[in-house]
Parts: sequence; C-alpha cells; structure tokens
Amino acid sequence: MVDISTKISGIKLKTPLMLASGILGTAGTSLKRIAVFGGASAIVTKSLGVEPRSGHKGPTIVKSIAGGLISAIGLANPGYEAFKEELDIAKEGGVPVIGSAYGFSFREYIEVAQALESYGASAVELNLSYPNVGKTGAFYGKHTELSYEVVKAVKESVNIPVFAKLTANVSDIVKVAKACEEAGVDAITAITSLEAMKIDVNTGRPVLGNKVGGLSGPCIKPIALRCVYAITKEVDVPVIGCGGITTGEDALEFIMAGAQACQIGTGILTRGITIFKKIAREMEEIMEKQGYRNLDEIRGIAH
Amino acid sequence: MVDISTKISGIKLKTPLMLASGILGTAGTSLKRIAVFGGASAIVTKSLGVEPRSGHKGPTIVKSIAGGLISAIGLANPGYEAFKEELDIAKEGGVPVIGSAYGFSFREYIEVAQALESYGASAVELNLSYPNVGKTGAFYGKHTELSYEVVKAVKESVNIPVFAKLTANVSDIVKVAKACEEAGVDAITAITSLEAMKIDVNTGRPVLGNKVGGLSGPCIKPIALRCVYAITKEVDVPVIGCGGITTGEDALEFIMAGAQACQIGTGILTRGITIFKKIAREMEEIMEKQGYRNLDEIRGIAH
Amino acid sequence: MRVTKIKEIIRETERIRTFVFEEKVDALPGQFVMVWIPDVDEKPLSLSKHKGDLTITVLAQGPFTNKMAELKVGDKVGIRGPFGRGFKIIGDNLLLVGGGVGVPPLAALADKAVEEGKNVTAIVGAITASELLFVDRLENIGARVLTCTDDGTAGKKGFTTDLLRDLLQKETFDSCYTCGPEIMMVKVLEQTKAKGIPTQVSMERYVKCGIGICGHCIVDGTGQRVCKEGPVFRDIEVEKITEFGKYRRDASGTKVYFRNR
Amino acid sequence: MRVTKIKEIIRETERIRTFVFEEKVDALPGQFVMVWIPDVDEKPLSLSKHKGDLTITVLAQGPFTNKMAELKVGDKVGIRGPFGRGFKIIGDNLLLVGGGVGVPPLAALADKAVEEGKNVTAIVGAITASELLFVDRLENIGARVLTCTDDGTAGKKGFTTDLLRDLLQKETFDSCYTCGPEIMMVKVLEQTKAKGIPTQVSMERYVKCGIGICGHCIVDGTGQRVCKEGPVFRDIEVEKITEFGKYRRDASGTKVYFRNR
Ligand SMILES: Cc1cc2nc3c(=O)[nH]c(=O)nc-3n(C[C@H](O)[C@H](O)[C@H](O)COP(=O)(O)OP(=O)(O)OC[C@H]3O[C@@H](n4cnc5c(N)ncnc54)[C@H](O)[C@@H]3O)c2cc1C
Ligand SMILES: Cc1cc2nc3c(=O)[nH]c(=O)nc-3n(C[C@H](O)[C@H](O)[C@H](O)COP(=O)(O)OP(=O)(O)OC[C@H]3O[C@@H](n4cnc5c(N)ncnc54)[C@H](O)[C@@H]3O)c2cc1C
Ligand SMILES: Cc1cc2nc3c(=O)[nH]c(=O)nc-3n(C[C@H](O)[C@H](O)[C@H](O)COP(=O)(O)O)c2cc1C
Ligand SMILES: Cc1cc2nc3c(=O)[nH]c(=O)nc-3n(C[C@H](O)[C@H](O)[C@H](O)COP(=O)(O)O)c2cc1C
Ligand code: FES
Ligand code: FES
Repeated sequence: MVDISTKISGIKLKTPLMLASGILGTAGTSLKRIAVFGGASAIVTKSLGVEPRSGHKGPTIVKSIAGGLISAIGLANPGYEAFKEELDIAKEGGVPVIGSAYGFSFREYIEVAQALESYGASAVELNLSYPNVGKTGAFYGKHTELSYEVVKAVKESVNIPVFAKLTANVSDIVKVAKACEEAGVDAITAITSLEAMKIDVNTGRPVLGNKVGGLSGPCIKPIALRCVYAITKEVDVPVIGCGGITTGEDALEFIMAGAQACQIGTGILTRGITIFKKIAREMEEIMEKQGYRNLDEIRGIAH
Repeated sequence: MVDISTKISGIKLKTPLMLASGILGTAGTSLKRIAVFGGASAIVTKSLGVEPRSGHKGPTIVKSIAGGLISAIGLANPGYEAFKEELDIAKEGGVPVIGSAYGFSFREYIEVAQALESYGASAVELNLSYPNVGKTGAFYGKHTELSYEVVKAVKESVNIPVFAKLTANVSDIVKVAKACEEAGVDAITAITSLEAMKIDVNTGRPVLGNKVGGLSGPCIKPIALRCVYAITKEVDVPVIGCGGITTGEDALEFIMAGAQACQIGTGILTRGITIFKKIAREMEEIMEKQGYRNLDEIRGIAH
Repeated sequence: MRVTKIKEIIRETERIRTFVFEEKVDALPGQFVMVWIPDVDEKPLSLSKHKGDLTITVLAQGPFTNKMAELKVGDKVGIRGPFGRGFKIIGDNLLLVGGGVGVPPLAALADKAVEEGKNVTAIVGAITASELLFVDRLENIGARVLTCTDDGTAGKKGFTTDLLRDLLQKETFDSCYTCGPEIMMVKVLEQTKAKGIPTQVSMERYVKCGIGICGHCIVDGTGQRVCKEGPVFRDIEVEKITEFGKYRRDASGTKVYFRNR
Repeated sequence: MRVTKIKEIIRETERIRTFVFEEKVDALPGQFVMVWIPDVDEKPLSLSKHKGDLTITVLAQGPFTNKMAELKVGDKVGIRGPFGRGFKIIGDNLLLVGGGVGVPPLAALADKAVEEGKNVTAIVGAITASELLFVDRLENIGARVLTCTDDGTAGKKGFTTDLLRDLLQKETFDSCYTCGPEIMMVKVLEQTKAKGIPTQVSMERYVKCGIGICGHCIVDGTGQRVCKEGPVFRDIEVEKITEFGKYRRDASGTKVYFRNR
C-alpha cells in the first residue's frame, strides 16, 4: 500500500494535493465543494485584502495552448471581513483552510493575516506578487528586501504558520526564497502565474481587459519545476510546488524535485474539480509500479 | 498586394522572419540552407565564443508539451576562428547574416564581435544570457549595469549594428532593455529560452545532462509577447520578437505588440525548415483579409 | 476567443436589440456566450437561437450593454463559448415562463421543442406593451402565447406569476422552464412544485471567466458554478441553492440582497 | 523520453553487446534511437531489429558505450525515437556491405528484405574472426554471407571492398546498402557507381538533439541533418555531401579530418 499523506508546518494532509489560491476560492461553499467532492487535501482561499475589489474589466481570462490560461482577474475579492462567514463554511469541508492575503502595505498584510487567524485559518499564505494589479501590486515579491520585511512583519503578528507565495518573474527566485526563510517563513509556495499576454490579430487589440495577465497551466510546469528544484537545493523550509500540475506524473516530478506538497489550479479546466482525486490515484499507481511506499522515499531524489 | 518587408538598423529584410540563434546554426551550409530552402529573411549564427566548446552531456534536449523543447546544449560551438569559413558559406544564402556572440568577459565579447565584423556579418547579436552555462554565463543579462557595460564596450569596438538578446528571467526586462538602449544598442532581441527542467519519474532523475535547461516553443509565446509589448512601450530602438513563433498569427501578434521583426527557432520542429515561407504566406493572408498593406500599418497597434 | 462581425441588428424594443453574427452555432437553448467589445468589456449573454447564425438579444442597462446598443453592422466583437448547461426537454407538453430579457433563451428552447414536435405554451411578461419580447416569433412557430404587462398595455394586467396561477388551475404540463427576474422565478417554482411539475430555472450570477475556473459565479448551498453546472438548474438542485431568491454576489464577491418587487 | 528496462543482454564479441529492451518498435531498418543512461549521457544507436522488441548492438569504445557494457538485465534506460530516415528497399537482388558495428542496421535490413521475398547477399567484414557480427543470424534467414577479416582469421583475408570488387566482376545487383567506417563506404560507392548500382549509405555524424533542431549533425555541401534527412542517404545525395570521406564535426562543431586507413 502506497501512502501519499504528508505534513506541512505541522498541518497534516491526506495527500499533497491542495487547491491553489484564486481558483474557485471566492466563496466558502465553493471551497467546501472542492474539498468534499474534489478531494483536495487543503484549500487556499482567494487572495483577500482589506477592501472589497471588483477586479479588472473583461475579458479576465483567455485560453492559451495546451489547457493553459492567461488571466487577469485583478484580485477581485469581497475583502477579509466578508470572508469570516465564508471561512466558516469552507471549514465544513473537513480539510485545512489556508487563507491567502495580499496588501498594498505591510499594515494591510498584517491586518488581513490577523483576521484570517482569528477566523480559524490553519495558515496564511502571503501573495507577494500579483502581476496584474498596477505597480504597487507586483512590488513586494520582486524585491528581496521587501519580501523579507513583509514576511517578518506578518510572522511577528500571527501564531499560525505563514507561507510566502513567490513569483518566477524575478532574476533569482532562490534569493527571494532565502530572504523569506531568514524572515522566518514556514513554507514557500512556488510559483504564481507568469506575466504574459494575448493579442487578437483581427482587431489588433490585447484580449484581456487589463491587457496583460498571468500565464498558468501545463505550459509553465517546466519553469515552476526548475524553481522548486533550485529553491529546495538552497533552502530548508518546505516548498509547495505550484504551476501546471495536471497529472500524477506532474505531481511526482515536483515531489522528486523536493516539494513537500503541491497546489493545483488551472488543471481543473481540463480534468474537472475531481482532479485532486484523479491525481492522487495516478500518483499511487506510479509509485506502486516503481515500488515506492511513501513520499519521503522520493522527495528530492532528483537532486 | 501585401508587403511584409521590413528593415532593422538599416538592414533590409524581405520578410520579418529571421532564424533564431542556436537553431541549425553551427555550420555555414546549414545556415545557407535555411535561407535558400527555408526562406528565412536573415540568419543568426549559433552563439560563438573565443574557444571551441563541446557543450553539455546528453540528453541535451527533451520535448515538452505543445511542440516545445527544454534544451541545454551548453553553447557548443567551434569558436569564432573556425567560423570564418562557415560565415562565407552562410553568406551564399543571399540574406543578411547576423553573428551571435557570447563571452565570459567584456574582452571576449569584443573579440568575438570584432571577428564577426571582419568576417562580414551584417550585425552582431550579443547573447547576454545563457541559463545553462554555469553562474558566469547567466551573469550579464541578469544585471542591468553589466548589460549596459557589455553593450557599450562592444558598440565602441565595432561599426556594424549591435543587437542585445535579453532573457525574461529577470525582475524587470524593460529596465535591462533601457540600459541597453542607453548604451547605444541598435536593436533588442527578446526573448531567449526560459529556465526550466524535466524530471523522469521512473528514475527520479532530471532528464537533461545539465539537469536544468531552457524552455522554448509555443508555451513561452505569451510570455515573450508581453516582454515585447512592455519593452516597445518604453524603449525606442527596434525590438525583434522571439519565443514560440510558429504561425503567421503568432508573428502578427508580435508585430502588433510593436516588434520590428521576428526570430524563429523551435517552430522548425513542428513545421519544418520551410516554416519561414509558410509563416510569410500566412501573414500575408491574414493581412489581406483585414485590409492591411504593410507592417508599418499594424506595428504596435495593440498599444 | 474568436472574432466575428455583426451581420444584422434588430431593434426589438426601445432598449432591447437582437444581434446576429457572421458565425454559426449549434448549441443548446439556455447556453450562453461571452461577448467581447474590444477595449470595453466582456459579458455573458444567452443565445436567443440555438442553431444557425449566432444570435443574442440584449437589454441596454449599463456601460457594456449600452455600448452594445451603439454597435453597427460590420463591427467586430469577440466570442467565447457557448458555455454552460442548457435546457433539457422533458415530456411533450412544455410550459415556458419568461420575463423581460429572460425570454430570449426560452424562445430558443421553443424553437427546439417545436422542431421535436412538442406542444409549447409560453407565458411572456414585461413592464409595458412595447417591451414584450418575441411574442410574434413564438406564435409563428406555433406556440400558444399568453402575455401580460405590469401596466396592462398588452395582455393581462399583472405579473407572469398571476397568469401562471390561473393557467395551472385549469391545465397541467410535463415540465416548466423559467427565465427572468429571480423573484419571479422563485414564485414560479413555488407554484410548479405545488403542482408537481418538474421545472428548470435559468439563473444569472456574476460571470467572469465563463469556464468554471475563477469561482465568481458560485451559488451558495451547493457551491455550483452558474457558468458550468448552470445557468440552467433543475428544481431539485435549486432547492439546495440557499441563496436563490435571496442574494447574489457582485463583481467583488460581495453579497447583494434582492429587493422583493 | 520514455524509460524502459533491459530484458536481455547478448555478448556478441569481446567489445560488442546486443541489448534487448522491454519495449516494442515498428520502425525502418537504418533508423536509430537516442539511448539515455541516467546521470551518464545520451547517445545515438541504430536499431539492430526493425520490429518487435527494441534491440540495439553496441561497440564499447568510450565513456558512454563502456558504461552500457556494464549495464545489467533489469536496469533502466531512457529511449527517444526511432529517428531519421531508414533504408529503402529497391529491386529484388540486394547487396549489403557492412564493417564492424555497421553490420547491425544492415542485419535489420536483411530481415525486412527477406520478409519481402528479396534475395540478399551480405559482405561482412571485421578486424578478426571473433569480431565478425551476425554471420549466423544472416545465414539463418537465408542470406548469402561473404566474410572477410583484416587478419585472415575468418573468411577472406582483406577488406570488404576487396571482396566487393571480386563479387562485382561476376555479378550485379539491383541495389547496394553500406554501413561501416566512412573510408570503406567511400570505396564501396566508387565501385557501385562504376557498375551503375544504386547505393544507400548510412552515415554517422555527431548527434545531439536527434530531432533536427540543434544542427550539430549537419553535413557540408547540402546542409542536411544526419538525424533527420539521414542517417541513410542515397548515392546521388552523397555526391553533394562535400565532406563525405573527408571530415566530420566533433561535439563543438570543429572539423575532424579522417585518417585514411
Ligand atoms: C448566463 C447569463 C446570461 C445572460 N443573458 C443575457 C441576455 O441574453 N440578454 C441580456 O440582456 N442580458 C443577459 N445577461 C445579463 C448581462 O450579462 C448583463 O446585462 C450585463 O452583464 C450588464 O452589463 P452592463 O455593463 O451593461 O451593466 P451593469 O450596470 O454593469 O450591470 C447591470 C446588471 O447586470 C449585472 N452584471 C454586470 N456584469 C455582469 C456579469 N459579468 N455577469 C453577470 N451579471 C452581470 C449586474 O450585476 C447588474 O445587475 C445574462 C447574464 C448571465 C449570467
Ligand atoms: C545514427 C548513428 C547510429 C549509430 N549506431 C550505432 C550502433 O548501432 N552501434 C554502435 O556501437 N555505435 C553506433 N553509433 C555510434 C555511437 O553513437 C558512438 O559509438 C557513441 O556515441 C560513442 O560514445 P562514447 O562515449 O562511448 O565514446 P566517445 O569516446 O565519446 O566517442 C567514440 C566515437 O564515437 C563518436 N561519438 C561520440 N559521441 C557521439 C554522438 N553523440 N553522436 C555521434 N557520434 C558520437 C566520437 O566522435 C568517436 O568517433 C551510431 C552513431 C550514429 C550517429
Ligand atoms: C483565474 C486565476 C486566479 C488566480 N488568483 C490568484 C490569487 O488570487 N492569489 C494567488 O496567490 N494566486 C492566484 N492565481 C495563481 C494560482 O494560484 C497559481 O499559482 C497559478 O495559476 C499556477 O498554478 P496552475 O498552473 O496550477 O494554475 C490565480 C490563477 C488563476 C488562473
Ligand atoms: C537547441 C537550442 C539552442 C539554442 N542556442 C542558442 C544560442 O546559442 N544562442 C542564443 O542566443 N539563443 C539560443 N537559443 C534560444 C533561441 O535562439 C530562442 O531565443 C528561443 O529558443 C526561443 O525561441 P523559439 O521558441 O522560437 O525557439 C537556443 C534554443 C534552442 C532550442
Ligand atoms: S465565471 Fe468563473 S467560475 Fe463561473
Ligand atoms: S542532432 Fe541536432 S540537428 Fe541533428
């Protein structure tokens, strides 16, 4: 029997397969459904801020090749206060709920993180880079020092584990990861979607309302995998792999690269909400065939 | 009649469709064949250095999804001296030959660039970032100041136009592009392949001999397109779009984003050497349908 | 995203226009498309014909739909879709209850039902006579049409739900389909449930991605996505949708409660 | 890249081993695969059977091939391919001329030709008796086999090209196929050209990508890719390959001239 359970910052996960932030995550019932019906081992909320945001004009999303997406939702969210009741419902899913926080200042990050803690989130994930929301948005995760400061400020303000979600749109993601580690981060999530765009040649116009957006899905998997590999080589805190994971093979690649767990977003597009159950089964099948019994046996073996 | 000819730094091109560096570019006969048989409007040589290099162990390449590749050739090249006779043969192709240069020091860049000029190259393209060759390799293009210095040093040493080829594996590619512009660069090529990797789950080993490599092909097109869009918004020197261009529609997206011309590499994998002719025809067809007569009418209209 | 041109524009009422595009569809009545006006926005709109030229019918009521009303024949728009689950035709005697711009998807359903040899009765309501939609179209295909207006300028004075009550006292149907203001649909469901008539409801929620990934169109209770598992839901599903008739979420995901009318 | 296991290893000679894998192929004789030993390297190797279990025959002559010789049944290797253009069977009377590890792809060709009812004559050469490859295999399928060794320990003393000269004085063939040291193939071509026998040549150049993108296997004159347009070339193509018999490029692309033997 293959056991694919894992643990991250003391949080037990029945599989390494968590829901990524921003995917079907703006309402508690949706998160609960992904947990119960979809089989996610933990769920990350949509990134929440201090104020409600309507986000960008449409199109907010355009399909790219190979089941990928370019999206610019623009951090639409009802604000953390409205999310208290959503989190209560999400928790009914019976799996850990991780609250994702963004802010336009340290103070805002802290405010959201503290609220999420008080609502009972198992951890808070700091969205340090949202390419599609002006200059301020992308600021933190692109600067090593600012990433350090945000993580440190939030770590000093809450008791639940703090994850930092990084962007690969930097010169050296390992440097940012190290800064987060020094600041006391409990885990690193890598990566968020990559800056990208689509132009319609019939009209000559960018398709997305925001003109540019983030590329997610299978296309970014090899890039995300290299990030996880590079980070886990140099950093000791656990890393959660994210980016294009769509099959059991994909997930195993991330674990072999050194990831503690995985997050899944865009894969839902091609494989449906039950992708978490499907990938779990596929992982087990491959591991069974290769004679592996648990994830510890394979974690990081590609190094 | 649609006219898709263009000009870059005074170099006339019958179409905007050039061969990218490192693709079938280690021998003159090959470059000539791409020009004559393939229809490329200009050809860029493999990146050449001061010494011959054997490159990395195999696998040097692994197919990724959607016609993409992850490659780590490791700058294998016979050194610029051996390339004199190759360039002579390449010129028989009847289209401009652009010499690609890399170096492990400013002096090396200058040495190669001067040699290429003396061999009769129409321009020199500086490969500022080769993710797969140690730390030194990736150095220049990842640092704004170093990029500035290399470009300036080469500009002062040669009279032919100097292009700078940039990587998107930076926090802000526009900043690097601006630095190159200040240093007097004649054109910017964006982008080179993106840091990536593939792990084989049967053995748990990275597939590439070099473990990590560069992702090219359709998957990176939305990323490259956004880079070109962002650079042409802020920078006045012409930009050559590169990354995943496989169809006429792709090429038009880059022109509409503001590119002066395009380079094509991995597309050869799925569409063969005559991809240059095929894309030219497709561009003409689309433009005809939309009532456009030349590239100037559509260049940058997505802004 | 594919770009097509407007082939024809039909002025249905003061504020409602039908747009026919240079593109064919073969979809289910009840399905919708995302329509992009470059540099403006992209919004969900139901197909008002399930087959043939892609056709939508739009009420100008805000920035996007007002912009649509300004478009001319030959203008380019982008289309994604058709998306979502459409209406399922069950039984032979069908009852359609539509209010305002809820009528177009029902008209598409009527086309299909008649094609399949079904009997169609349609209750069509509007505020005033000039706003009544597709009465001729429905009658022309052989549907029985009962109309009503709030101000009594055409058909019976009153609401569709009043007409429905009268009708269900005399007749019964194999299934019922409703699309229109949510408060209306709540009342339709109450009545059809009481009479044991299986009913399908087409719901509107704030649609962004249209492909089931962003979660903005979610409904509470089931967590279903209107753009994917909907917009058409069966009555047994609607019963579990706790927000039905009570609130919907706006662009930020904030709950907005319906005012009973 | 797919990973498979070694099913069987056959020791052909002191330095030559045949590896049979747990994977089936259906390819053309003359095509090759890229074989990856994890953490070691990846190299091009010809199929020594065109159908059934994937089979290659390897001469240990350097870091990679020596490592191959150390592999055991059950070990995992990665495979890409089959790649390239294989031999084309033309006519009924076929002549094969192979030297050293040039014989395996020709043996695959012989299998296919005999399957198709052709007459096969094979000239097989090696340095010494113990290095002669696949003589039994060829005879078993019904091919006529003429052997020679440099030292005369088996067959005629001398080179395959000597045997060929004798043979072509008495007989003629519809087509000829050759694989082995390039200097040998040059001489084979000279002779078959003089006699007007269409000939196909399997060339080796430094293969990196194997899929026609990197350009390392290019040949001068035509600019063709050995991994894509080759490794099998027709005589009329070879005539335009100016480097044939003269030089090849090493891993860096530097020309390395052949020493005449
Ligand atoms: C599945 C579906 C099918 C629809 N079919 C039609 C139709 O056939 N004809 C028609 O006229 N209208 C239809 N609508 C409603 C249409 O989408 C809105 O009228 C339109 O989005 C309003 O945009 P606006 O900028 O003009 O007005 P706004 O002033 O922005 O909004 C007017 C109203 O539309 C709602 N709305 C705005 N944006 C959206 C959105 N992205 N998704 C859902 N609701 C939104 C607002 O909440 C408000 O109630 C449909 C909606 C959905 C969800
Ligand atoms: C299309 C093709 C089919 C081949 N089929 C066979 C076969 O069936 N059996 C067999 O034993 N050998 C075959 N070879 C040759 C085989 O690839 C080399 O023996 C092997 O690569 C040597 O590697 P090494 O590390 O053991 O030796 P090295 O010491 O590295 O090299 C020994 C010789 O092999 C050449 N070589 C090294 N690497 C390559 C490479 N990547 N591509 C081409 N030549 C190379 C060197 O130039 C040198 O001549 C084939 C080569 C090609 C191109
Ligand atoms: C529609 C959409 C919305 C997203 N919203 C958020 C968000 O609010 N916060 C965040 O940290 N990441 C967000 N992301 C990024 C994803 O969490 C994830 O990092 C990225 O999509 C790569 O993973 P994937 O390829 O599995 O989707 C969003 C992605 C998509 C496609
Ligand atoms: C096999 C291979 C070798 C390459 N070698 C070089 C090189 O030597 N110098 C360089 O500047 N770019 C090199 N590149 C990058 C390409 O020139 C190009 O920038 C990149 O592949 C993206 O374009 P594409 O998607 O059209 O291939 C190489 C790419 C590939 C796939
Ligand atoms: S609109 Fe995004 S999930 Fe329905
Ligand atoms: S080996 Fe790369 S082109 Fe042939």
